[in-house]
Amino acid sequence: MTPILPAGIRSLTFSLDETGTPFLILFAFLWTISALYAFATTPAGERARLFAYFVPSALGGVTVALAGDAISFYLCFALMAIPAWGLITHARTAEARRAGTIYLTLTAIGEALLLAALVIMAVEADSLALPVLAEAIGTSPLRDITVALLLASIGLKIGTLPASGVLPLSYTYTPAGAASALAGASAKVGALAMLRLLPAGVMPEEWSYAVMALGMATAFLAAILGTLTTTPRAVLGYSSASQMGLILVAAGVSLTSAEAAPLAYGAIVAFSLHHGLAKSALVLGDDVVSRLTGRARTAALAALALPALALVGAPLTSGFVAKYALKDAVHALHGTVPEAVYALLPWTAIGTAALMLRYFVLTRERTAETHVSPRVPVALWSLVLAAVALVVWMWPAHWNVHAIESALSLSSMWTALWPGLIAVAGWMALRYAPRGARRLNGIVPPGDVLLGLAAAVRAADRWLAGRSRSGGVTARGERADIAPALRATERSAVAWTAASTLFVLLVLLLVALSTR
Amino acid sequence: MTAWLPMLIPAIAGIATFALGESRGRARNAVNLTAAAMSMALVARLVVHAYNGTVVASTIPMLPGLELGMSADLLGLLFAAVATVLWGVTLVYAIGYMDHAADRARFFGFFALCIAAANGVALADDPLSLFIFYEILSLTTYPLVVHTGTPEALAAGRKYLFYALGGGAALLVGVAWLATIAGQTPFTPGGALTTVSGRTAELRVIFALMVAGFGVKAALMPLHGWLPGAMVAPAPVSSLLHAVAVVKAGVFGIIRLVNELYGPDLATSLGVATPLAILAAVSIIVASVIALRQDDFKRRLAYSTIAQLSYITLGTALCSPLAAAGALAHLAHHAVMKITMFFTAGSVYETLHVKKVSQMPGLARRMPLTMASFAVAAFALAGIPPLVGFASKWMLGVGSTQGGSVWALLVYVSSGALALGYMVPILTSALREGDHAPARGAESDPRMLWPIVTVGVLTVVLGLTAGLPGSPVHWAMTAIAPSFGGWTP
Amino acid sequence: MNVLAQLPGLLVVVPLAGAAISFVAGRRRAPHVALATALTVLALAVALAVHVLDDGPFRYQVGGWGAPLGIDLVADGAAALFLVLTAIVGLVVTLYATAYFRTDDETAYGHGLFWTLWLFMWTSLNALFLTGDVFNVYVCLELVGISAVTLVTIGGGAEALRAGARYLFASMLGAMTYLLGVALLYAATGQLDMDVLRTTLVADTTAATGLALMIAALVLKTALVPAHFWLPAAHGSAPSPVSAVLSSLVVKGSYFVILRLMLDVMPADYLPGVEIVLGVLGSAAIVWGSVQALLQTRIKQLVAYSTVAQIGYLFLVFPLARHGADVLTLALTGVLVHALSHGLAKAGLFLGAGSLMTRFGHDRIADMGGAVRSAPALTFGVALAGVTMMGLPPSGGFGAKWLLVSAALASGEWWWAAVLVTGGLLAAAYMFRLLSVLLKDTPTELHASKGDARTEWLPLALALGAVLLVLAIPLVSNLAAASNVLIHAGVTP
Amino acid sequence: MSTYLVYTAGGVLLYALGTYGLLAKRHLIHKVISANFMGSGVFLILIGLGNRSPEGGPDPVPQAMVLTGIVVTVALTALGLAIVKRYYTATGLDNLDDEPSAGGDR
Repeated sequence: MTPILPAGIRSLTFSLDETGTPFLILFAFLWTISALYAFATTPAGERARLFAYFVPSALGGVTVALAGDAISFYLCFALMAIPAWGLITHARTAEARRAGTIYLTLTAIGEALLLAALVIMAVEADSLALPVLAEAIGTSPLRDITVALLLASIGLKIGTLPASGVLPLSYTYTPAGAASALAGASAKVGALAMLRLLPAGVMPEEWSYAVMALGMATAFLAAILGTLTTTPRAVLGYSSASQMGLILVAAGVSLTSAEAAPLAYGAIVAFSLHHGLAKSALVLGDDVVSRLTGRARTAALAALALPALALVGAPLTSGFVAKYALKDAVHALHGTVPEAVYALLPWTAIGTAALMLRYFVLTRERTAETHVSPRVPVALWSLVLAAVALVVWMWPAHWNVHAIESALSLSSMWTALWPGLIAVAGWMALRYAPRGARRLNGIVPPGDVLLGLAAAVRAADRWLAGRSRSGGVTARGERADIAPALRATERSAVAWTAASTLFVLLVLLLVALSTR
Repeated sequence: MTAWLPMLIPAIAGIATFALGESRGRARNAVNLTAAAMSMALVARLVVHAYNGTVVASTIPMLPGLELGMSADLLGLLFAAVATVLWGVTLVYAIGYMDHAADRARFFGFFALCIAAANGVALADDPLSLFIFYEILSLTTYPLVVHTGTPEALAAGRKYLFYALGGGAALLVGVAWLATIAGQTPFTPGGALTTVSGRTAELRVIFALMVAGFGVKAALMPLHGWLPGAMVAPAPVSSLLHAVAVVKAGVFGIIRLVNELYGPDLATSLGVATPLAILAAVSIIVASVIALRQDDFKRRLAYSTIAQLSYITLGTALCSPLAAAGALAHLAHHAVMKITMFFTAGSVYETLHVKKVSQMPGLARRMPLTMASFAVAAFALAGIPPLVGFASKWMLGVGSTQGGSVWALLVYVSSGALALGYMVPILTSALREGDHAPARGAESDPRMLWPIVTVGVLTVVLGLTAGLPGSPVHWAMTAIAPSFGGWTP
Repeated sequence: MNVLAQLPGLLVVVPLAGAAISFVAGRRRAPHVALATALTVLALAVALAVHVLDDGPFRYQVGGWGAPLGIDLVADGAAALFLVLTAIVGLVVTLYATAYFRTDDETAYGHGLFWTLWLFMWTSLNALFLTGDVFNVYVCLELVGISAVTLVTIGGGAEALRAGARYLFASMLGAMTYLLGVALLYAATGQLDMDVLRTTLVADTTAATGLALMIAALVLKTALVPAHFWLPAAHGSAPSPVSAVLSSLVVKGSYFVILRLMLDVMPADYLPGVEIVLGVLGSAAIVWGSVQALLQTRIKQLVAYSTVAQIGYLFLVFPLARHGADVLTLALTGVLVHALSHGLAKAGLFLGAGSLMTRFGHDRIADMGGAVRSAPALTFGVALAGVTMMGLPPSGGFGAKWLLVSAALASGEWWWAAVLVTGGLLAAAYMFRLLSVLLKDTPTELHASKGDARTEWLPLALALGAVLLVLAIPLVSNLAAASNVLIHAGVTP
Repeated sequence: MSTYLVYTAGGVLLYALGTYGLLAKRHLIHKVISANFMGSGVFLILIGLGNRSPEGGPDPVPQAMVLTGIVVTVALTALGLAIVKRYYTATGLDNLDDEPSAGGDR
């Protein structure tokens, strides 16, 4: 029997490998912190409701790093993603429900695409083991469709254009604790999927270029959308989408070049770790700030600078190392597109910096809610901040030591700094901007085109419903009743004279036939 | 003789139920439950025989040159086992559900006759015998559909009957035509028409006629119109219609037709398999999309059934061994999942008079065990591992890919996404705050609750144990293998 | 003297004697006489069937004269089948009538005559099935006709009288046409005995015209569309036991003569095109009768139009018979099974309709809701009879439909199969129009009347018989093989 | 031979007249009489047949048929008249009243 037949529970295998380890650490850390945070900040009456979804989601979110075969991976992916609906809709507001619906729809599509890809890979590899899958698909005639399915699935997970709204939607209405896990860990499963499933160095260059271009476009456009959105959480969501665009660039690199793949993988891991922690810290920070008053609030706002700077990629932060690793990876490719991407990469930091400024402003404006003791939240937040500060120095050396070394060079520090400075300058300049420009503030609701799409679907549904109703009425009205005509025909046919004449005609017919 | 018993035992129980009359409820329940237990034991014995390679069979002369035959092969036994086991579960449920209803003798009598006919369909050894039991099934189901006697039920019954009889007419012509050109053609794994395989034009028309016949019960679009309407029947009947006997008789007919009458090779070379596959694929997608838009709980489930049945048809029509086995396994798996759902629908209606998804808020707290079972079944239906639906969906997907039909795989996964789309809103609606206060005592009649929990647990257990010898997955592969020339997975 | 050889004579003499005795026995004892006669005739008919199965067809010379001067009776498989059918239906109808025509009901006009007339009609029917002489057919047909018309009017209502008058005039028209045909045939051939005609018939315009006239007349008696005009009124307004007999047996009598003339007496293509006309008219009957049945609002009219439709099936054998012995065997067996199953089911249906009308006190279908509650066995009987009408398995109707469809497909003329299938669906349509009302959940108080058990269960018994007939198809097939039609066509069983 | 033809022609004429009457005459007694016309027509033909072959004696069979036929026709006529009378008593009508134009059909 081939190993790809369904074998129920026996087909699930879990193991820890080199790729999984950093993710396991990241996921376990973030889900634990956010669980504690959520427990502390959720009113006792609502805890059961929240954790009914939180626990399975966390279980899936952590074990996905351990999944050793296609089915376990799919299971963990689903286990994390589907219950997250309950976290997003926890607030029970109409917006939260709508966000949940859109999220779940996209999740369902993403799961379907992933399953399709996994099935093809399993068939081509005649195995379920993850390490074998990516290798086997590289030489399969179904390679292109499989990679397309994978990219689409991962793209939905990490909020690539045009689904850039999915991350803001899933953070905005979620309680802070849960949101930090979603922000920090959930999208990183997409990064893990890139490492586990995408074949390295087998695709034509055009594929790679298209993916890289898409990644860059996401990075820039999400930043622009984010600066125009409404809440700090939404800003963070778009920031995540933007950063995930950069991860996609790294994935694009690995697709076509086997030599650059280790560099790209290093960049993906680095980005995941760095971004996961920093984003988690920012999400929690927003909530922590709102719980504080006075001097503590000011201190907290100041502390927000650490993860913010890390995201921008300021020197000596984790973001700096991650970005450097990415640059290295892109640099390993030659051609117009990689070179253009390479040139554009620093410019993405301007967008990130602008987002961080926007986030900072919005967070500062938040009104304080002081009814819960902030002690536990602050303590947990501090832990995450500490991790943000330290993680870069626990870098697994064999990935890309060059990145760490270059973090200490002055020239590269300048490269990292100027985009941030431009953003600050731009922000300052904005004060003197015409009123019309300022009105753009907050015109992008979290979810952007997805909201429009959802509205369109609802409208189509209403239209269909209306049409089928009116259609039914006309159909009934127009049905002609032939019964009276049939009855009348029979009545005249059985009337004596007509009927007996018919019979005589029948007789004549038979006689005529027989005497031919 | 033994081969006739799975059909005869329920038939006798049905007649006995009529004879006992309305007033002797205890005796009626005892007769039916005993018959169910006996049938289960008998089917189990036959399964053991069949696994060991002994197929119990028997024939009696019927029409000139044609015999009525029953044969307890693994393929048929799978369907018979589904019908028999779920009959037992449904009986308990129905006894609870129909506790205060009128005309129970009629209800349980026809119920047993339905199962008898389903078992007849399952074990029928040739097209004629299958056709006969198929038509009996149509007839014995009709009184159940119109059981309540309301104008709505009668209208639905009329619709059901016209679809069923129309399909039966097509099937009759197909079977008779085949008999005139090929004589007695007992089902043979891999195909029974080798002697007449040259008459391609006729064989194509016959195939189309038979598909039209089976397609009605299999609710293959556009022959599905009766199914949503038939939802007016009492819940145990809906369960029977949708999960156990009736619709499965249709897809089972298609399985027999493709694998054991024409055979995958002939069906492929005649070019009849692909159109069937496309029809099924369209049904899957269209029915799933329609299901998204239904507020009526049972109607939504009905459209889901239409989609899921076409899973089986599609898997069979792909003529790829693993897909065919997956289709057969899905026949059993879908039965377990869908019966959980219809039990739930019946239970919430009978307990709280909830009929629509939009009336469900608060239900999760009012009937937690029921809704939890439903949730498990719903996720199983959407194909979440390691639940039961995933196993067959995986097989179907892998089989499609192996057969070179990646498009079918995409249809399957899209339908999985759509299944989440129409199932989850039921759960989310039930999870909302709402009018239904938590129950003080039991959440519903225990005779309804425990069957639900049992089948709910079964969706998990069968999923976890998928692939073990005796599980539907293993069983289906063993039963399908001979049709593909001794293919081993 | 061999008793078995006397069976054809006995089958005519015994019911005739019964009729005479019942007339003098008086209204109270007449039912007992009729029952005793019915049982005896059944035994005789079964014995004849067994005898024919064992030894094949045989002739019986009435009075020992022999053809051409005397009148011969011919007992073959097909005749035996019709005789047994008549005996079974006859027995059940007699039993039913003992409840229906209650002896203490002194006001009912003419009820006392029922037994005599009915046994007399039975006599004529048996003679019709057995006779081997075309002129004797005329006599038997008229005897059947006279008793049938009288039985239709036995209730004495205006509607029944009108229907009876129409029936009588139609009967006269048919009789005279038939007689003219016989005259022409005799003018051309000088023969009246079917067996002699079979061997001596040569192409001849006068003979052909005569046969065409005879067949047309028989078509009228069988009420094939468009000559069905007298049937719905007559069968619909007669007392229910009479309707049952008329619909299930009487039309088969004239049909059996057509069958013998077309397939046995005449060489193939003797009347070219006539078999096609009969097939087309049969198809038209199936469709038109069913459609009209669907439109009826009164129960017995519905059942009567159903007969118009079901008669159509019987005529499909003629076009199919041109396609060789195999197809002929299938088709002939098919129509014989159909005649049997329709005979049983239609009698059951008419008796059931009668019981429903007695219980409800009216005949409007729309107001018969809730019958399933108060008379479940009766409703079930009607439903089962419906099943066999529709030709659904497992029922005799299914066997017939299967055989005819197979014959049509084997002949290559698949359109007859399409007609058959359409007919089944239309039958389903009109039967379920009735059933859906009976199954409706409307609480009703039905009239309780004496003889309820008999009037409730006997329709079910007949319907069950029609259903179980499917198991007897091998037997019917053997009887068909022992029929003169197939033996003379050279089919070896 | 010519005698036979005369009989036959007369018989056919009578038969046709009778057929017309049975079909077209509305009064029921007319119909009964018309049917008798038809019968007489056939009997005439049959009687003619009996004298067809001059070399042999008269053929007894047609005569037997005519006799039987007359008996049957008399019986039918009697029954017809009885029914017409009862129909008239019950409804006051002397025709079938079933033409759609008359509107009396049920």
